[in-house]
Amino acid sequence: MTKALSPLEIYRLVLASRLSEQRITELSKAGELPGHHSGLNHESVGIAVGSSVDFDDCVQTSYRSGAAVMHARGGLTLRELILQGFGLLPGIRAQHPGGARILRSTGILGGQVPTAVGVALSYQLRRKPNVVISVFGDGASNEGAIHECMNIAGVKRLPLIFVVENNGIALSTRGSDSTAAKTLADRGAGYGIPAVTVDGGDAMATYAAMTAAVARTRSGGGPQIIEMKLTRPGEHASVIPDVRSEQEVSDARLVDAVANLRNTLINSGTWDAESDASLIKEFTEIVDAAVDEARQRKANLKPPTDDGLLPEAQVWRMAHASDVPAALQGASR
Amino acid sequence: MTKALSPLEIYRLVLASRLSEQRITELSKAGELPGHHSGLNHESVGIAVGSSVDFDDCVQTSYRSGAAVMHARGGLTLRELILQGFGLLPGIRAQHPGGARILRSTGILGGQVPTAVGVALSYQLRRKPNVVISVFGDGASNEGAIHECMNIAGVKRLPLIFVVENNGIALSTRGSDSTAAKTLADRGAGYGIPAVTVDGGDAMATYAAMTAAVARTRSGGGPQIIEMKLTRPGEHASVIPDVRSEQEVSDARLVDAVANLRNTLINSGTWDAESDASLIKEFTEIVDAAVDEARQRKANLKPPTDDGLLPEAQVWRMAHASDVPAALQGASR
Amino acid sequence: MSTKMSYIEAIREAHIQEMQRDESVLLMGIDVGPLGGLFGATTGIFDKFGSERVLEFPISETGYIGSGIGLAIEGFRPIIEIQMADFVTVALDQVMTVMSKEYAVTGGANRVPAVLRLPFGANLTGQGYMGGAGPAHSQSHEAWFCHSPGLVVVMPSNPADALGLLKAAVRSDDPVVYMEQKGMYRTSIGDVPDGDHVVEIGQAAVAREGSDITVVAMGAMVQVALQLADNLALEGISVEVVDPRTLVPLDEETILVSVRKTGRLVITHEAHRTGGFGAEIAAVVAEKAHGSLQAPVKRCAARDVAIPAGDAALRVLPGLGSLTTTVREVLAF
Amino acid sequence: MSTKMSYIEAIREAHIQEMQRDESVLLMGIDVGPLGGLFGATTGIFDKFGSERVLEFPISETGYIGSGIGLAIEGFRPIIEIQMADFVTVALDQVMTVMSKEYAVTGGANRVPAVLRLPFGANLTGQGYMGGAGPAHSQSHEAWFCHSPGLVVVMPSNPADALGLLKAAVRSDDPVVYMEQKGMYRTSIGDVPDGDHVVEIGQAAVAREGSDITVVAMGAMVQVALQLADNLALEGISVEVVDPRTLVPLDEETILVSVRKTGRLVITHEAHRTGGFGAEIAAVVAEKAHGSLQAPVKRCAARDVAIPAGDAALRVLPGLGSLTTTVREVLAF
Repeated sequence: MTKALSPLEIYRLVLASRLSEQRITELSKAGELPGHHSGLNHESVGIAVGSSVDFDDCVQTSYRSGAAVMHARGGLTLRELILQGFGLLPGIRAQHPGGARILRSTGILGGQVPTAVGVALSYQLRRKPNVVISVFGDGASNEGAIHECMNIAGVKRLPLIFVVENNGIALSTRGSDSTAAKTLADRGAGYGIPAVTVDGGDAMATYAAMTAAVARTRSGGGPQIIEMKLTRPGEHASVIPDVRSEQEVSDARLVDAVANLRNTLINSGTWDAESDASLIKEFTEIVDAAVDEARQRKANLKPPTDDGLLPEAQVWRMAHASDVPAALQGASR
Repeated sequence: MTKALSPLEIYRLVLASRLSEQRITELSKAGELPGHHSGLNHESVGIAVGSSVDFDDCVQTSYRSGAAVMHARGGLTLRELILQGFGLLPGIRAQHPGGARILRSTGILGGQVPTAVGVALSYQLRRKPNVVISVFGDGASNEGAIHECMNIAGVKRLPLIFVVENNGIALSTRGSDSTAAKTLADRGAGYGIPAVTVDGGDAMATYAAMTAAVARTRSGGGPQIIEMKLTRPGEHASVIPDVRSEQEVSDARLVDAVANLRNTLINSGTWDAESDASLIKEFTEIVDAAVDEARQRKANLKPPTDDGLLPEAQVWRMAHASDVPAALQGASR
Repeated sequence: MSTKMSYIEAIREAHIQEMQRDESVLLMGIDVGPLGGLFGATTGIFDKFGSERVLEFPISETGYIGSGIGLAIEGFRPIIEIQMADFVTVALDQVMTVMSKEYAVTGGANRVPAVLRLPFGANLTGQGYMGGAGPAHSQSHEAWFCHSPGLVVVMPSNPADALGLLKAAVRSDDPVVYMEQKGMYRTSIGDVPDGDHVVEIGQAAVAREGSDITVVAMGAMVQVALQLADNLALEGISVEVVDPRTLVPLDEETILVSVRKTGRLVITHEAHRTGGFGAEIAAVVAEKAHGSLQAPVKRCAARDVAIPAGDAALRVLPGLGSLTTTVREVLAF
Repeated sequence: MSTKMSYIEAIREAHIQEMQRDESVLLMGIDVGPLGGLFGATTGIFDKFGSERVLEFPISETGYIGSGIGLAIEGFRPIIEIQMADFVTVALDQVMTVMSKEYAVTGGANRVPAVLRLPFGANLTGQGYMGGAGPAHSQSHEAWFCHSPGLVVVMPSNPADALGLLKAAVRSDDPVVYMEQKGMYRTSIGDVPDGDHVVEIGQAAVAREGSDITVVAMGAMVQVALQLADNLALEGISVEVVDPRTLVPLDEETILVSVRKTGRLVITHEAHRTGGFGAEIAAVVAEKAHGSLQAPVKRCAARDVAIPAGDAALRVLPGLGSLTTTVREVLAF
């Protein structure tokens, strides 16, 4: 059982996520890093998900909150978040390799979710007291794959929690142009799954909702849908222009779970501006050092030069778990 | 505008559909006709749909209620229903050719529905005062394609009515093993679409629901979902065994829209047993004669003998609307 | 020692043997429970192994194929039955993006030891349901899977191989697309070795030795090629029939040895000609046996048009007539 | 008279010309409105033609491709943009079962004059986003469509053909899969004829005349082949480069004329080798130019493994190095 985190602990996690995302986003916009789907303002989801699960649970991450999930779970330190942003760690940015405990997204929206259903089914068949959490966006939720998965989870009462990270816009398509549903939680009844909508601007609310949901599902309560409403303060990805009006973007920026929690903590006397400044300084130094480290390591990488001349047997080994078939052994190309 | 039909007129339609379906089902079970997905007990859906639309509206039929739809619309007489059952008319059984006003199903559940969305969109773009009705089963409703279609119809407010023919079982899979939703109408809220559940055992109720729905959608009310609850009195198709218990099957047979309407008419004094017997005799004679005609015509058909030797140019013409490309002209195979 | 059984009985027997041998082997699909599958391939399996080894799903191919991937990642070995190969088109993302790439993309962290059973093709005798099932129930699209790296693709042409290849597929650590020719289910009957008969993946069979011409035949066309060989033997023409059995990885050597011996090659499969796997075989031979070819390589395959319903299918599918013509053309060169 | 433009500008210009010429031409897709598409291929189209000619959809590829089919049946000529070719895998049923077969299955009653635009491939220079987009954002699976009768498949390799083939595709009464190589969007710049420049479907181009060896190159490999021809010319070797431009229906004659002249053939494409369309071309040549071949036919293509993310893609994709090696091998034979 994960231990309950205090508001200050949650704050440290969302703040660290914020600072790493901010830096990666800036470097991507500056062209030093490739296109990045920024997780800014999505930290409250990733931290809530990552800090409400046990080691043997499974989380399927999305491209925005994935880094925060891994940070909260202790899978990646702040330094490693930066290295991962540079593609130097196996992780979300490097095509998500890793064990089953973190499931990759495939790059095709919704297509990853059926795998999570299967993992949840494996827990059910083996009577393991674990849960699977699949995180995806409001955009993905309109894919048919999600419908099939929610329906299967409902009818089989799987230990699976769907977290819909609803930031109100999919690339350039606003939520109001994507669905006429009042909330995405309204989809739950169609699958016989309890569903709620939570304010993603309140990191303690997302954390409370996730820990309660995990407890309920872990104790045999079946699947759930948690819609987290938040906003996207910038463009879809750093290489793609934002079509929203200035007003829309500035409205989006007002919803800031990190600032909200900071204010709550300071107003309640648990925290003060001085401590905050020193924590930000501490984290920023880690980020700065990690960026320096990453730049050095990247400079030392050699680009590939073999230009498509891999032998068949090596290609087979890259693609298959089974032994190289006799016919390919010794074949050059 | 279609004229309103009296209960007796509805009765004549469901009765004729019943008698033709009964005969086709028997002939298929006896092996004279190929496997048939019987429309028995589904007449109330097809007749309601077919008799509530105008000529320029579009209906996408399902494999069970399709024949009844065409009968109610005047597209096929009782004689023609039998000929179609023998594969002698272009129609549902002969891979559904025909104009756009009746849209085929593709043979892959749910995959036909996006086409109906497109037709509805064409009506909207052209400001035509027409509606599209897409009929599919409870089984198909769990396919992702249906989710996407309902959501698109909702957000674009298309003139499209989804009729879910819910007979409680998909091949051998019972509704309770297919979804945990209480009703399939519960899916409407997830798409912002009004949805109702109607008793398919009551042919006047299905007719009333469909005519009301068509009127609402035609006058700009947007899409709707109508779930028609009915039962399947026999196996999924005549070549496939039924896995249900005797009790389940006899329960299913109790829900009989034709018998229910007959009793209502007789009890209300609108109709009597003698007239009923004579109507059944009249229809049965038409069916008998049509079966004789079909058998004769079938006997005179020649089987193909050319064994895969069609020339390329002919194959191209079978598959493409465009002219045969120069490269294929004159090519033998 | 061997036992006579039909193609479909051999498939069923392979399930039983492997599910008894290894309790991580599961059967998944639609109607695979008490009914034993749409075609009865798994009749009795549910009674023998129960609902924790035989998992039934609603009609949601994306959802349940993907569930199989998740189960496989977690160490199960699911056999995933698709009702007809044609229906996998609604779920190809799961096969092409997830199943095929999971091993490579996770850098070997996740294996997907799943089998995807695809009942494909028509009954080339033109008899019965499978001879007239129309464009969306008769297809042979193995070539799509052969062009999706990461998948193994096998296609048994007789009961012994049906059993032995399915057993090998279950034991493979890579995902295997198992193409079972549904037209042969009850028409192909033969001796199946008793005991643990495993046909190694990647090994072609010389179905009949000969010296004048090589016919590489796939699936149901193997039987047709053997018939052709019998017929031509009466004229003193010696036909060698090679059955690849595994398409990916292809046993090129067995094909090349045969072509180097006979100097002439015809390739035949039930799939459409353009872009069919016959093209790959022709390309391999054109590269690696160039010096041995005494005549053009010809293909005998389905015409490039949707398979018509009913007997008209014979106008576009390959058969003994068209194969004989093609072989004579190559012999006459 | 001509105008210099990039590949992506030529695609945009073709939209404008055709949408101005014929008001039944629509643009459909995700983010094709104010944003102008994920890659900006349709920037400005929405401003020019408005929301009744440019239809935006939620992320539901099955739903909106199918909507395009319905619109096409009703007489519109939709250009359906998919954000990346890889994403069409979630909607292949619409392409393979509905779009391709509608004409044949309805006996010619329904035509589907739709264009499916698929941005495919990687940036073979290895530079920028499209050089490192990973396994689900870099694929080239034109071969799947070439093996689905009823579809026309085109692949332009330069701006003039990009414009001319898109205009021809819009005017085709058959569905056209338009494979646009997204790595060339901004790197391929060339002269595009002014006026109504239509490149007829089914006509290959001899991109460079030569006499010692034929290289049939597709998409981005055409440019690589021309570079190779320049390089080898310095050694006195004369390379002919043939660009099929249309894959289905293939202009066999232009290829055969070239091979009969040079006696040697290398085929190159960015798609994976096994089962790629290069196999079909090799098979056609092995059948129809057997007597002219003085050397084995070789293919230079992507290795059969998921395309790695980042620079590692160059380890498996074809390029100038591997093409040069392959051509020298065939010349040395």
